Amino acid sequence: MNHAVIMAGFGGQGILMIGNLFAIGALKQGLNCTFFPSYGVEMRGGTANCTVTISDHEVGSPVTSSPNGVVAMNEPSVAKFAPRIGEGGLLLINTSMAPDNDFSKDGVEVIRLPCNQIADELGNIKLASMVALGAYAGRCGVVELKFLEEALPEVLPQKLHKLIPSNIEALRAGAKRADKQD
Amino acid sequence: MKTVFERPQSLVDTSFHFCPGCHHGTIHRLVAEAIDEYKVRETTIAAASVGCSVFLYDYFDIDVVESPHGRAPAVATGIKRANPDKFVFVYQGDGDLAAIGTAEIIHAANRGENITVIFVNNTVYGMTGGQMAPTTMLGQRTTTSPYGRDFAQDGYPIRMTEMLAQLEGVGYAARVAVDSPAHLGKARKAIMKAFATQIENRGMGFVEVLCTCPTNWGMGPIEANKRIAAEMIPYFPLGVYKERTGSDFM
Amino acid sequence: MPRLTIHEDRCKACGLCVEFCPKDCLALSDKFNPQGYHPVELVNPDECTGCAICAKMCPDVVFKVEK
Amino acid sequence: MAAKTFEKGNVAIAKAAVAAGCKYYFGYPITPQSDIPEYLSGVLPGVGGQFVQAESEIAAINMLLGAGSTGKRAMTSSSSPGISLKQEGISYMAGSEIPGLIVNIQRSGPGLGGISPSQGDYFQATRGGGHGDYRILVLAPATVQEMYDLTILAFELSDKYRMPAMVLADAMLGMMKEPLEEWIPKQAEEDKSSWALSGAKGRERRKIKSLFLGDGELAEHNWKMLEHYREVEAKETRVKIEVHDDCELAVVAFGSAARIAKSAVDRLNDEGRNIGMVRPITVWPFPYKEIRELAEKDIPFLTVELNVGQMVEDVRLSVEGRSKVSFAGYPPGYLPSPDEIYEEITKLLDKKD
Repeated sequence: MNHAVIMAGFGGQGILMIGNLFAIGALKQGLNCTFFPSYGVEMRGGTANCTVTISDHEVGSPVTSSPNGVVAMNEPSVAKFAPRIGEGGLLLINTSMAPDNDFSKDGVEVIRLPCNQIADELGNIKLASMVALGAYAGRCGVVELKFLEEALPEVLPQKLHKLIPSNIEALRAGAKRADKQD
Repeated sequence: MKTVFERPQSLVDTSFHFCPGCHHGTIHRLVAEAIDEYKVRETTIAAASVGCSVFLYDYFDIDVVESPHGRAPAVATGIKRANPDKFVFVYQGDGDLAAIGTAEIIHAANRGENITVIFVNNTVYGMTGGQMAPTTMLGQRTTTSPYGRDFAQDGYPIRMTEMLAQLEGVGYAARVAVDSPAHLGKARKAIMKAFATQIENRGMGFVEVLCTCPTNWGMGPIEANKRIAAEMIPYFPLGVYKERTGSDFM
Repeated sequence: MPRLTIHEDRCKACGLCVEFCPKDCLALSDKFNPQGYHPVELVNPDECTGCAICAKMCPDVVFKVEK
Repeated sequence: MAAKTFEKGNVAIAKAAVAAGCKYYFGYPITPQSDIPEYLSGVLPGVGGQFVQAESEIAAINMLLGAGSTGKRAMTSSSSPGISLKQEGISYMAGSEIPGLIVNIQRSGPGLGGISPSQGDYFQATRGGGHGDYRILVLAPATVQEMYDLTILAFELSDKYRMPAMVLADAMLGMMKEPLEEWIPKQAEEDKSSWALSGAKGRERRKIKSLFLGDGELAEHNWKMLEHYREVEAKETRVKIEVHDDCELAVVAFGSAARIAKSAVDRLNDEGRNIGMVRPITVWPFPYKEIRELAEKDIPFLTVELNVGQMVEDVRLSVEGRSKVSFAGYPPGYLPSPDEIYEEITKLLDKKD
């Protein structure tokens, strides 16, 4: 098994955070993984993206031109990364930030989820990326949700640990809503 | 019978390679006297520089590491930071300290590195054959200022002591000369102070020594010696520019 | 009477000692030392006061002075 | 076994330095390696060490020269443009036989270039880089774990052979995170009291220098260094070879290029081909002998690099004309995907078939 996912969005949307969480969750599940962030100029206000590669053997390339999945938190991220998804892949589009996007590709499953609205309903708009990750993870099944929840204390800074329960709630809400889409 | 003057113990008993009348020998001796005076011979690590003074390691009975041109203050920083219990000094000429190594000396001074710096100013590049230095006097002819240094072309001679004295990290800064017995006495005292500054952890001790380069000046040793008072001192005034009296770092 | 020891082999005949001796006790000799210079010599020992100015001005540490 | 953490490659290097007992860091900030000084500026003061942010890379390498001359384990780190500035000091350290670690997290050049991963400094690293005729130890990690392991090894080899050592990685390896198992070296630090400067107490004074003007002195010094180099080549060459019988083609790549190439090779082998992989871990000393032995079995090679052709020259020197050496290079500023390397290999195999 080798699963590469690109997570992308605006800087400040928590992209690198969910990338890290997905990777550490995989580690906790006993899998190997790499996390490769975009960095530098892109960190200063533009787009942010990272590639997380998960494998049950040694991870080869930490970069990929044909990911198994994409988590696109905004419109430009769909445009840039979705066409690269390979056969049997999974795309999550945050429709709160890409409302009119109608991307489709043969052999690619698309989840459309208004992550910001869902987060808002949960009481914290900043949880949108957690909702997205919950939805993606729940659907692709590579990393079990419980390992993501276990990984939260390692990813969130100490001062945000009081928010762990609401982050768990967001992960679960995302997974549940993605499931309902069938 | 009492010994009034003899070769300092930390100066190796060998001939200097310097030209007749060159003041490097005099300054070497003064530094060696300070090493003896403060009994730091066995704890000293020096950073040699590039130029006529590169052979420092042949003349001092101490541990020495050679530095790339201009970098001695950085090398000394590395030595002193890793070995704060050692006595560390650098000995640099004007090409080394005031041209290629300007950044290194300014930032070592600004960091308040606890090292002692002996800066030899003879207004010329010695070892490479008398080219213009940053300290070359206006009008002075050198092999690369054949018409005499012109400020419009080459700028003015640089006054390092005044510059460095401005920096908070410098505990002691003085300019001295070795052209007369009276000046020599003051030079000796200044070098001792610069040593004491390091020993008392008061930041960089810096001494600029005005001296001759008879060969590249095209003068006899005595005539060259006279030039210091006649031409150099009026532009490079002697004196103590800074002296911290205690541990008054902010 | 002071004693002046001259390490002739080290002398490069720059003449600074001769120039600065307050009692004119020193002069460059006619002989050659191994470096090919006319080394300094004490020509007026009776006048020497052991002030050590010659030693201090000498760049080559040629002198030892006792008194 | 210690628990694994999920760590950035740059941080793995910094942690390894501390584990190796390095207490002195001198450096100047530059992307994409600033995690190293950032981490060490926090940790070193607490272990009785010193962190100095120098005014330039030139000053930093000379601080390393100074600390190294006193036998203290010390390091500097930078990225390509900064490593160029350090070449002067590296040459002096090599000539003066002063150990010390230099980390190069390569970015794209030439000039200011960009901050993306690159292997454009291979020649500079393995041919000495500065003036004169010298070599330094160059270790090329390909995983975050190796960033840690090879940093410790670099310190040990540097001390052992009194040569500067370089960890040659790049922006990909520096910025990516992977599981890391930290460990503390058991091997005691080399005793340097026989040569290091410590003050001439109870012994003859010491000079550490690279200037030798006496008749024949410099040549003698350089012959001695050459003997060292030969010893290092014989004893310290490290390479990972995964080549099976009847191998159709062996891909040669180091560092991040090896990571990307490995995915392509795995895919081809999954499809039933027999493709080998040769990954130099030390790029100086280079595994000439090991590659030549493969060439003697008539295995052709494809060298993959994130530059327009540097290590491939060493591969060609290794095979000495015995077998074909092809090249797939990607210029600084471009990061290939495993698919592109897959295509390159397939093209070669098609030509052969």
